[in-house]
This record gives sequence, structure tokens and C-alpha cells, in this order.
Amino acid sequence: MLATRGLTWRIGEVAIVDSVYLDLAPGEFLGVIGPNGAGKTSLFNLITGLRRATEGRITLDGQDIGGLAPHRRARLGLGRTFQASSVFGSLSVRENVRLAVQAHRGGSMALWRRAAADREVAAAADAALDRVGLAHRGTALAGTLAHGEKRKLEIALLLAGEPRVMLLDEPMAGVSAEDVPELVAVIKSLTGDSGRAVLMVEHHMDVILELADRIAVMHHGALLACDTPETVMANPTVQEAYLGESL
Amino acid sequence: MGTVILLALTGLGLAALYFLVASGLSLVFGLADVLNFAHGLFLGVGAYGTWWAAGNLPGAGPDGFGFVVAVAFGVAAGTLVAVLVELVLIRPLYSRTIEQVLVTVGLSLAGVALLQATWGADARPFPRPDWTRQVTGILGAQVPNGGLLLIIAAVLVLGAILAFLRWTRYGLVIRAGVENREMVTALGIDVRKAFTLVFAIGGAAAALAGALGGVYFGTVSPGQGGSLLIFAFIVVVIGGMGSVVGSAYAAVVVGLVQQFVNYYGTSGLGDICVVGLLAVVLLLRPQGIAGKVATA
Amino acid sequence: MMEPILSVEDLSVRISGLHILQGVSFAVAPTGVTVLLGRNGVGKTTTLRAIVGLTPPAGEVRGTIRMGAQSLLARPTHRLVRGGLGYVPEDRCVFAGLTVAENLRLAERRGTTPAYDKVFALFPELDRRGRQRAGSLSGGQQQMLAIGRVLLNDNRLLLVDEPTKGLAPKVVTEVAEVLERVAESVPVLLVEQNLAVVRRLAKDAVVLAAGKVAWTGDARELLLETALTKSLLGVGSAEVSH
Amino acid sequence: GSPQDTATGGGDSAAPVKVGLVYSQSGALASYGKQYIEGFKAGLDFATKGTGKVGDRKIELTEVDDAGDPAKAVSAAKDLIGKGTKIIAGSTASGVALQVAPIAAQNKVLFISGPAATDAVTGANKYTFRSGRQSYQDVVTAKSFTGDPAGKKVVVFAQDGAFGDANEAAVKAVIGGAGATVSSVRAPASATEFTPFASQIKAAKPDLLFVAWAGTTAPAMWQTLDQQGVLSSTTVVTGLDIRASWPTFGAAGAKISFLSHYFDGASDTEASKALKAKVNTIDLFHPDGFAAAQMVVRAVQEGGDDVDKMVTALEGWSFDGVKGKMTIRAADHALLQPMFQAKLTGSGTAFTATAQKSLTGDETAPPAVAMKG
Amino acid sequence: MTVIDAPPAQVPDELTPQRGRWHRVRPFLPLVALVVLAILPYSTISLPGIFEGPVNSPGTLQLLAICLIFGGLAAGYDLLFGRTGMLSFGHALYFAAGVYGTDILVTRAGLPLWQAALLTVTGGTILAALLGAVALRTVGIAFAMVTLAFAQVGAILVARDFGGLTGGEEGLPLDVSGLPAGLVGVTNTVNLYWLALAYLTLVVFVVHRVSGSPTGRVLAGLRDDERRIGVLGLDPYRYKLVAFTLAGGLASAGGVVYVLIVGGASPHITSSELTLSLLVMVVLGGPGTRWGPVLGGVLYMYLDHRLTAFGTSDAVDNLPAVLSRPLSQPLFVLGTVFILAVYFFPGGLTSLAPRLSHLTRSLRPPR
Ligand SMILES: Nc1ncnc2c1ncn2[C@@H]1O[C@H](COP(=O)(O)OP(=O)(O)OP(=O)(O)O)[C@@H](O)[C@H]1O
Ligand SMILES: Nc1ncnc2c1ncn2[C@@H]1O[C@H](COP(=O)(O)OP(=O)(O)OP(=O)(O)O)[C@@H](O)[C@H]1O
Ligand SMILES: [Mg+2]
Ligand SMILES: [Mg+2]
Repeated sequence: MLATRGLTWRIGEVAIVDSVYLDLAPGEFLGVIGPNGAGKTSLFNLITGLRRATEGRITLDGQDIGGLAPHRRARLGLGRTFQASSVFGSLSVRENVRLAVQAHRGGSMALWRRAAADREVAAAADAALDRVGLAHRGTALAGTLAHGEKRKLEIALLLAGEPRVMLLDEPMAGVSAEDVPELVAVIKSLTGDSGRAVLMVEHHMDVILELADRIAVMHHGALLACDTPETVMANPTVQEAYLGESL
Repeated sequence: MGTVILLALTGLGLAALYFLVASGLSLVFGLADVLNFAHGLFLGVGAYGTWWAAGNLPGAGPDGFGFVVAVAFGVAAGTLVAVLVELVLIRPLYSRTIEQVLVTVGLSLAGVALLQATWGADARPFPRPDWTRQVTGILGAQVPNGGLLLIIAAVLVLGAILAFLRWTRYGLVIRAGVENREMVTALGIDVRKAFTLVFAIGGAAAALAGALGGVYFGTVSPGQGGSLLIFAFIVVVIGGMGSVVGSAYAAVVVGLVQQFVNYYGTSGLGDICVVGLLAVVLLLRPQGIAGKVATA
Repeated sequence: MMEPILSVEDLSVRISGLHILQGVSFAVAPTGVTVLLGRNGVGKTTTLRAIVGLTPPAGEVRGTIRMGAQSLLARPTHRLVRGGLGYVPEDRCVFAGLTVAENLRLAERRGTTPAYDKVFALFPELDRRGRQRAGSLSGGQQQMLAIGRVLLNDNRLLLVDEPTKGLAPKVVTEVAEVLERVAESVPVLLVEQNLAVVRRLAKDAVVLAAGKVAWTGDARELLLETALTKSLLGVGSAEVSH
Repeated sequence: GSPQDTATGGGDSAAPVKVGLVYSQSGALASYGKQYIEGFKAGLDFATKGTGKVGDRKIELTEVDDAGDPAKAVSAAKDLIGKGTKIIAGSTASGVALQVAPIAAQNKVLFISGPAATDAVTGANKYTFRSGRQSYQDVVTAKSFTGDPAGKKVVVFAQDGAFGDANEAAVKAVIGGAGATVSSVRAPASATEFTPFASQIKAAKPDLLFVAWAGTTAPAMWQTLDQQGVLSSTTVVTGLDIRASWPTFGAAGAKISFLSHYFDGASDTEASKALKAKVNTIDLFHPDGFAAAQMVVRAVQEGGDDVDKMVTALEGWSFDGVKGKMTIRAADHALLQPMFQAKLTGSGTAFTATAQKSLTGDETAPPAVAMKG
Repeated sequence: MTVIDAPPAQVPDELTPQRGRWHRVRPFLPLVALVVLAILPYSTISLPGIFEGPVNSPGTLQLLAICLIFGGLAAGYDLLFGRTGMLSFGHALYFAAGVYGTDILVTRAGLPLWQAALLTVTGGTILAALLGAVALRTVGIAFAMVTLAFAQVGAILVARDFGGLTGGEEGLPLDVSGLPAGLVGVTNTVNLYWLALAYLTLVVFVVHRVSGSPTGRVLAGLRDDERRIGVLGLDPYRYKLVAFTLAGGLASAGGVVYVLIVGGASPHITSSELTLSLLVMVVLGGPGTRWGPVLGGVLYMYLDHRLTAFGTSDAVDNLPAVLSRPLSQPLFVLGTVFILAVYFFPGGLTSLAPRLSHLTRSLRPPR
């Protein structure tokens, strides 16, 4: 479904992302791990078009999307969350999600219709909020949410777009222990049904192990390994470079 | 040949004037992140301060050492006003850009009107040493001394500001403070002091520009500061926000372009060229000549 | 219990009409790590910020906060920090436009020798990336920088807000080790979600719930009693120990 | 009430006559405005012999500040007209005069433009008069410095814009028409550095340089012309501005031939004595206010409340103003008036102007234009 | 299962609907205000000190008309600034295009008014679309400066007076001979007033509809985080260009009405100060709010016009010189008002309303 071929991003001499070959099948859940600074977020930025790759190709359903602007890629079904929450701070939580739903339903330039009157959008937005457990915060301004709540809102924004390929950048970071299982369940439910594919960066190994079909390990910009969880966890390099000794 | 040299040197003089105005603006704008529309007021205070001192302050006068004293007084007055403005008006408004615009616009209106109420709308002859009215022959060109004085002053100001940013920690504190004031305080630094200092330096540079601008124009009038401001803004933006060196480059480019196009082209084309230059530079390099790319 | 290094009494914070902290009281022991727990949005960050005097201008703080005999309320943040209160904020807040070296240089305090060797020994990465702009560091690297710059100076108390958030497991271990070592000499008030880290470091625990203190006591006790962890933190002790 | 109500003025033969004065009390032209109003009050005193009355009727002045902004002036004029004012005078700035004039015509009230020098006020419409001089008269005075213009080379140095255009056109007509070749160097009004223009002028080697420059950059401009040797290489003519500007010429002042609308001591008329008694030192725009008051009194005397009668009374009227004999030309309402040549001497802040020669109103008469409306 | 309750849903004050009669009346208030404004010219009330003459006198109506126009302009500018977060420093250009366009087409080309107006608004909109397409390649301060640059070129062209079209610094009086009689003459000032009111109503309605539309929601998102909008699958550039063009078109329509009211064009309106004052109006009133920019625009223009009268009034003249000198400078008072406004009503005039209602509520005896 999504494939990268020799994807490389250099700044000057340094290759931040170094010739990455990835394949994501429909319905697959691929976990991405790697030490801090390995280039995971950068890889996401290349795939979603926020940065332009210096070499290599990205294809979605066989179509080369390497030259498209971020919004074009999103329209093709590519959705993502951000490591540092990026929500619309001056809009209410509900408006945030409605905006995302509306973006998904087609970006035609409607200047005269009343946005609030669109029941379908409202319903879809409320459903997404419900799913991440933020329904009770609907009227709060997104900018005043506590950190963990912003993470959930990020996921709600993603859900609203019903993307076919989802890139999650550390969705669990800063989420309180109590809410982790809930959020894991939400993410799990994303893949269960349709042929949706997920690419998720996460440092919580237990979460990764629970969700991922395969795990890709990045190190110094390159793919160190990409295999089943068992194989990857047994890999001594991974043990040494990433996991370290457990607490 | 003489014409080219004459145009180049007078163009540099003009550039120096732009730079003097722009340097303070660039510091305050680039470092403290305040779009200071009241910069013209600091200029006016510097000019009127010098003018007043030359006529009324014992020891000061239009010539020789007395003139230096008069300029020093003008600069001190400008600095004082800048510091007061920062302490009283701007301090509660950091990171509230829009309110800053309102306050500084208000200040420039009220300040200029106050100058006019006190000293009248008409231009007053500016006290200045006689040699600034004369010319120096350089390679067959009669170059006005006033322009040369501006060039020297601009180079000195550039050096002084660079030294300040390089040899003191203030440059760092201010750059950090613009990003996140709170965190700078959380590192144990009194960020407010640093910002007051930026305003003081910006005000001093502006006041000096006002005083030397008075020498250059030969008169002082309430609106003078404001009229220079738009080109100073252009210089700051072309040069790259907060980059004093960038402002210097940009000032030279703007000054020379204006001068040569005004001579070889038709009237008014010089201004249009400068404005066009601004648009082209920003479209190609939105961060300006020497500006850094903003972080995501 | 020894005289606490920091005592918070009846702390109440309102921000633009919202009553976020409603009479929080707890104490931080003069040694070791005291951990502040609670689910998202209960006001942990708000508590730490109130202690360092960083409540937003729209906010209103009531109650008492003392370090030793000294009241901290109403003193400007920079004074507090110079007086030995180190703060590592939740979202790292490194200065994106400055290089790593500049970020560190900024944290130097006048009149003291910055302990660069100590910091670089802990985080060699910071030494290597001295000239890189902090904004382009990876999340984990930024966290190291945020901790590193506080450790440049001697502190009487460290306030650390979720330091392991977004860090690779290996680095989490490293950060935990660092904090453990730091805590040998300086008391730490830590906000942390990773219960494994809490288990390893914490001596005392304070649990917040809905703007109030729900439980205080020995951290080990909290984490061992399944019923207690379940009711206060919403997780069974099995999950705590991975 | 009805939305189209306006007060109807007068009718009552003893009711005061309302006169609206819309001029700059603040803004860049505030000092011109100040002279104008001082002149007006002195003129009113003079023409009513100190009574402030025409017959039994008191002249009631309403002063409004336009701050040099036509929009404000138009608002003020409409307000005054709405309140029954039949006579409006003032307009310090040309832009203001040009936009108030049509308002006067639309509403059939008398409008006497003040210091605004633009030629376009002359012949603007039947209801518009002027109490000051116009650019063309300046240029004719400038011509008097050339002797025989035939075969001479004349350069006009002027600002971009209508003021510069008008001056350039007038020079081409007046001096060019008399056989000189006229070329021009134009500069943006906002220019701060004049060397390129000075070089261009110098390269043109003119026999006469006519400078039309107003504004705060004038001193820098003169200094540059002086420094680049333009002033000493040819005859330079320009208009003499208000006294406050004299010291700004510095040493350059002595090298320039000035044409003057008026300066203290240029004439020795009854009116000028009366004016001087009131204001001590007469300045450039005092006579304009003075003449406006004389015209107002004449209009009220002859016309009462009937504006058309006022117009007829003013058309073709000659009177003794501060400058000397003034005539309102019936065809286009141009105000024919004496003009002066002057020399500036002195140093520091003390300068004096002395008259070299004066030209009569007929000598400086602009060509008659067709009345536009 | 847990002893911890989720924190109660905290709703900012202004989002809690206020119950009661007031609540039901509210949506109709704008309509009531419109009706009151429309029949205002039939009243002969005098408000001494506030207006020179009775409300229906031409002077007052003229002043009100100008205020209304600027209320509309500010509301249109707010579509860019307050609602989309685009800081344009060149908005005066499109207003000036409306003013000069109409004036030149009527006065120099002799077109009938409706043709001139139609051509001008179309032209102004196209101009905004073209220049916006270029300027929107930049963001933030760079965008502000590029728009300023374009406006500056406009100002220079007007000042240069090419072919005597614009009248340079003297401006261009409008030739009224071809205009409908109802728009000419002091007695007809009321028609101009109604025209201005119609313009204001149009702008407020358009801005209100647009910001409540799906597109308006996107614009609000753009204000917060442009990158995020892109990742959601919407093209930020397209939306910004639409807002820019729409605002430009509204501004040029304002110019058409303004030139009729003032009876001519003058280069004041091309200056960068005008854009800056638009910004001040919006901030004064409260950016991104429905009525704030309108109030700000009206108040600004009112002060701008009336302070000249205040400065020359006896009350000021009789003060000691230290006070009367600065106070007789309208700009001094205006500037001071801005500064005080920031400290006394941060968030703009509209922020006063909730505070006032808070005050009245706390003053009311508890039931
Ligand atoms: N614009 C840039 N300029 C220079 N270096 C950069 C830039 N962007 C990223 N880097 C570097 O690229 C590397 C990869 O960064 P990235 O954010 O992709 O890491 P990551 O794998 O997401 O790490 P983490 O798990 O900590 O978030 C880091 O070393 C970072 O410093
Ligand atoms: N500036 C603010 N304005 C309004 N509400 C705020 C503000 N700052 C925080 N809050 C609210 O206060 C509550 C507590 O926030 P705080 O950041 O202290 O929570 P936390 O315990 O640190 O949560 P997390 O684990 O997610 O970091 C939240 O509901 C948040 O929405
Ligand atoms: Mg990352
Ligand atoms: Mg927190």
C-alpha cells in the first residue's frame, strides 16, 4: 500500500534519513522504534510531505506521491499525528474535530452555507471525540487542555479524517497510565475493521508489542531491521542500542 | 567617472542614515520581537534634544566640542524616553504583538503631536558645525561632509552593536527570551532587564540617527522620524529580522539602488525599485538576506 | 520525618475563572525523590509552575509555599531559581533557535563554575551536537538538553516534569539513573507517568485527583498495594511492574 | 423631522451673517493656517472699521479645523452649509480647496479659497473665488528675472505630482512661450538625497533654474544644490516661503533670486499698515486671510443673503489689499495681484528680505480660463 | 471503579449560554440596531458635545456616514487579520483602488456611476486576487512587508500623477455632473448615509456568513496552525487567497461608497498609515469578534473627525498652556486613547460587554 524506495533526507553531509525501504500492506500495523534522534519523526515528515526527500521515492497504491504538497497527500488518505501536539488552540475541542471531519468530507469552498448546520459533520465529530474519551471537554478551548488531553485530541483529529494510512508519532507520550489501555484499545480498533494500515512510532515497548504486526527499527537514519516482534526483540543490536537493560 | 563616485559615496551616506535608523529598529524588532512603530519618536526626541541642547544647555553649542555635548544630550534623551517607554508601556505587553502595535502606533501619533505642540509644525534650522556643510573632493567628486559623517557613525554603531551581542551574554538572553520568556526566567535570568537594555540601545541608536539626520537635513521637524521609518523598515526586512549585519548590507543595497536609479532612470523609479527589491527578496528568501530560517 | 525542604500548604490556583488546584498540601523530603502522580489534567504541572512562580498572568495563587523558612510566593521566578530551585518543564522548552551550546551557556549562573564535565559525562550527545540548533534535535535529545542545563548548577531542590516522556526505553533507563544519582545530593520533586520509573526512584508519593491531594505516603506502599494503585492510578500492580 | 432638512439662513435683515472658516489648525500646514486666520481677523476689522458688522449685521465666524485632510474639510463644509452658512472661506491646502469647491457649487454657497496655490481653483466654478496667489503668478514673476528669454535654456526642478506638474507646465507656457527651451528635472517628494538630481541639473547647464519645492526636505535640497555648485553656476529662482523657513537656507540663501508672494515690508499700503498693527510681523499668508475678509465684507454688503448677488458683486471688483491693488477677474475669478522679487540677507537665525522689484497685477495675470461649472 | 472523578467539564464563561429573556432577544439585536440606524435621519434630537448639530443635520449625517464606511472597512479587514491571522499591511491599496477607480472612471472617462462602480469593484477584486496570489507565497512578517510593498507602489503611482489621471498630491475631485441627483448636494447627504449603512450591513453580513461557513472554520484553523490544516488535507494557500480576495473586493466596494460621500479622492487614502489605522481599529474593537471591528472603525473615525473640534473648543483653550497645547493636537489625543485602550480594555471594546454584564450581575441583589 505505502512503500518507500531508498528514501533519503540529507542536511548538508549528514543523512538524517538514510536510504529507507519500507513496505506497508493494507491492514498491517507496523511499529517503528529506535533511539531518540534515529530519524523516525523525520521519516514521517518525508512521507507526509512536510519535508522534501533529497533522494528516493514514496508511493501510495503504486502512485508516486513524492512531489505532492502535504494536503494532496492527505487527500489521498494519508493522516498523521504530531509528536508535539499540534491542535487549533483558539478553537474549542469540538470545533477542532469538526474541522477535521469537514476537511475529510471534501474541501470545497463553501462560503455561504452555515457550518454549524451540518448535522453529519457534527455527528461524525462527536463520534470521534467519544471514541477517545474527550466528549466531556467539547467546549473547552483546545489551547487550555492538559497535555494528555491534547494527545487524545490529536488522535480524534486523525480519526475524523478516516485515513487509509495512519502515521502515529508517539501517541502515548505523556498519557497517564490509567488512560493508556483505553487509548491502546482505540488504536487497536482503528486497524481491526477496514484495510487500514498504521505506522506508529512509540517508545512504550509494551504498547508496541501488543499492537504491532511487524516492527521496524531505525538507527542513525537507516533501517536496522524490519521483522516480527519476536525476531526484533531478540536482535542483540536492538537490545543494545535501543532497549538497554530494563528498569 | 566623477558622477559614479559621487553617486556611490552619497548613496553610501544615505545607506548610513538608513542603517542608523534601522539598526535600533532591527534590534528591538528582531530581538525583543516588538514591532516598534514609535521608533520615529525616539528619532525625533534625539533630534529635538540635540537641537534644544545646542541652544540652551551650558557647554553645548553648534560647533566643536559643544556640538558633541549637544549630540550626547540628544542621545541621552532618546535613550531615556526609550527606557521609560519600555518600562511603562511595553513591559506588560510582551508576546502580545497586536497590543504592542496599538500602543506603539498610539505613541508615535501622540509623541509627534507633542513635539509639534511644543515646538511647532515648522522645520527649525538645525545647529551644526560648519564643516558638515562643506564638501570634500574625492577623485573629482564633491562629496558632502555630512554624508561622510553619517558613514563613519554608521560603521561605529555597527561595530558597537556587534561587540555588544558578541561579547556579552545579553544577545543570547534576548534571543532566548523572544522564544520563551518564561523559560529564561526559569533559568534564573532576569529577562526584563535584558529587554529594557535592548530598548535603551535601540533608543540610543535611533536618537543618534535623529541627531545626525538633523545634521544631514539641516533642519529638524516633528514628522522627520516617521518619514525615514518606512525605508528603515524595508531595510530591516530585506536584511533579515534581528540581523544587524543583514541590515547593514540591505541599507547599502537600498541606498545605492535609490541613488543610481534616480540618476539614470526617471524620477520615482528609485523608490519603486527599492520596493520591488523588497518584494523579490522576500518572495525568494522570506527570512531576508541574513535571516535564519524559522524553526517549525 | 526530617524537616521538609519544601512545604506546600493549602495551595489553590485559579486560571481565568477555572479553579484548577483546590487546596493542595504536601511536603517534599530533604533527600530523595518525591513523586507527584495523577492522571492527565489533574494539575500536576500547574502545581510545579505555581512553586516556581510561573502561573500565567491571568492566574491567581493562594496558600503558602515555603522552602525552609522562606516563603516562595510572590518572589520573581529568576530569584527563586538563583536561590537554588531548578526547574525542568514538561514540554522541554529548549530554545529552538539557539544552538545546544548556547542553550547550555544561557543556563550558566554568574559567580559559579558550570559543571560541564558532569553534564557531558551524563549526556555525551550534548557535547557532540554543540553547534546544532536545539530546534532540530530529536525529542529525546531535547529532553537531555533540558535536564542537562539545569544540572550545570548546584541546586537545593529540583522540580522535574515528566522527564521520560517520549524517550526510548534505553534513555528512560539512563534518565532514571541520572535522576537517581542526582537525587543522592539534591532532593527532587518529580512528576512522572512511567510507573516503572516511579518505582525505581520514588521514596515518597503524592497523588493528585481533581485538583486535590488524594493520597500521600510511602511510594513503595502505594505501588505494592494493588487495591491502592488500582483505585488511585487506575492500573493494577501487574502493569506497574511490566 | 425630515432627513432632508437644512436650516435656512437669514431672511431677517438684522440676523448675523454666518461665515465658515475651514482651514488647517493642526497638521503639517498649521502655521499657514495660523497666519491665514490672523490675517482674516485683521482684514475683517479693517473692512468693517472695527465694528465686525456689515450694516447692522454682525459677521459671525465659525472656525473648523480640517487638519489638511480633504475628507474632514468636506464634512465640515457640509455641516456648515447644513446649518445655513452661505459663505465658506479657508482651505490652506490645495487638495482641500479642490474638493470643497464643487461642494460650494452643488449647494450654491460662496467659497473663497485661501493659501492653496493650485491653478485649478481659478475657474473651478461660478461660486469659487480665491484670496491668494496661484502658481502661474509665481512663474510669471520668475520670468522677470531672465531678461529676454529667447534662446535661453531653462530647467525646472520640481517635485513629482500635481504641484510640480503645474509649475512645469506654467514655465513651459510662460518662459518657453517667450522663446526659451525648457526642460525639467523631477524628483519624488519623499526624496532625502538630492545629489543625483543636482548632478542632472548641472549636466544640463541651464541659464535659469526654476525650483518649485515645498516641504521639510527643502533645506537638504538647497544644501545639495549649493554643495554641487549649482547655485553659483546659474541664476536660480524660487518662491520665498514663510519666515520660519528663511534660516534654513543658510548660506545658500544669498545665492538665490526669490520671487515672493509677500513678505514683511514688501508693500506700504493702508491695508498693510493695518495688518502690521495687528500682527507685528507680516508673513507669507497673512495677506490671503486679509483679502478673504475684505471679499467677505464686500459680498455681504452687496449681496445680503443672496449668493448669486454676492458672486456678481465680487466679479470684476478691484480693491486695495495688503499687497496693493487687487482685481477679481470676472471671467474666471483669478485674483490679479502684485508680486515681488526679493533678496535674502543675513545669517544665523536673523534674515531679512528686501524687495528688488514689484510687478503689478496685470503684469502677472494668468491667462484666462473657461469657467468649468 | 476509581475514587477519582474526571475533572468537571470546565467551560469558559463566554461559551455558557446566558439563559432568560435576554437570550431570546439577542439574535434580533443586530436587526433592531439596523432599523434604528436606518430611521435615525428622521430624528431631530441634538446631542450637544457629541455631534455639532441635530442628528439629521447634514454635517452629522456626513460624519456618521464616514464612520459607518470605516466600520465596514475594519470588519472586512478583520476577515484577514482577526479571523484568518493574516497581517496585511497593504489593505489600503484595495480601498484606494475603489476610490480612485470610481473617481477616474466617472470624472476622466465620463462613465455612468453604476458602470464605474461595477468595473471598479471587479477590478479591485481581480487586483487583490493577483497580488494576493504573489504575496501569499510568504507568511508572517514577510507577508506583511510584501503587501506593504505593493501598497507602497500604489501610493507612488498615485503621487506620480501619470497622465494627470490621479491629480497627485492635490487629489481628484469627483465630477458630479453625471451622477444621480439624489447623491449630490448637502440636502441629499442622507442618501449617502443610507448608502454607507447599506455597505456596512453588507460587509457585516458577508463576514458573518463566511466566518460561520465551513470555509470560515478552515480560516479559523489557519489562524492557529497552518501546517496542521495542510496535513488534514486542505490547501492553506487556496483558502488564504479566497479570504484575501474577498477582503480586497469588500474594501474596493467601500472605496466606491467613500468617494461618493467625500466627493473626491485624495492621496491620504493610499498611505500605509491607513492600513495601520485599519489594524488599530480592529484591535481597538476586538479582533475576530463580530462587532468589535465595526465598533473600532466607527469609534476611530469619530474620534479622528471630532477631536479636531475638541482641540479648538473653549474647554481646551481655557486650560493652562501645558495642557491645552497638547490637547489641541487631535493626534495627541487619538494616540493617547489607543494607549489607554490597551490597558483599560485589553481584548478590545467588545471585551467590555462580558465585563459589564458581570458587573451588573454582581450588583443585582441575589434572589
Ligand atoms: N532541520 C534539521 N536540521 C538539522 N538536524 C536535524 C533537523 N531535523 C532533524 N534533525 C536531526 O535528525 C535526527 C533525527 O530527528 P528525528 O526528530 O527524526 O528523531 P526521532 O527518531 O523522531 O527521535 P525521537 O524519538 O527523540 O523523537 C536528530 O539527530 C535531529 O537532531
Ligand atoms: N492557561 C490555562 N488556562 C486555562 N486552563 C488551564 C491553563 N493551564 C492549565 N489549565 C487547565 O488546568 C488543568 C490542569 O492542567 P495541568 O497541565 O496542570 O495538568 P497535568 O496534571 O500536568 O496533566 P498532564 O499529565 O496531562 O500533563 C487542565 O484541565 C487544564 O486544562
Ligand atoms: Mg520523534
Ligand atoms: Mg502536565
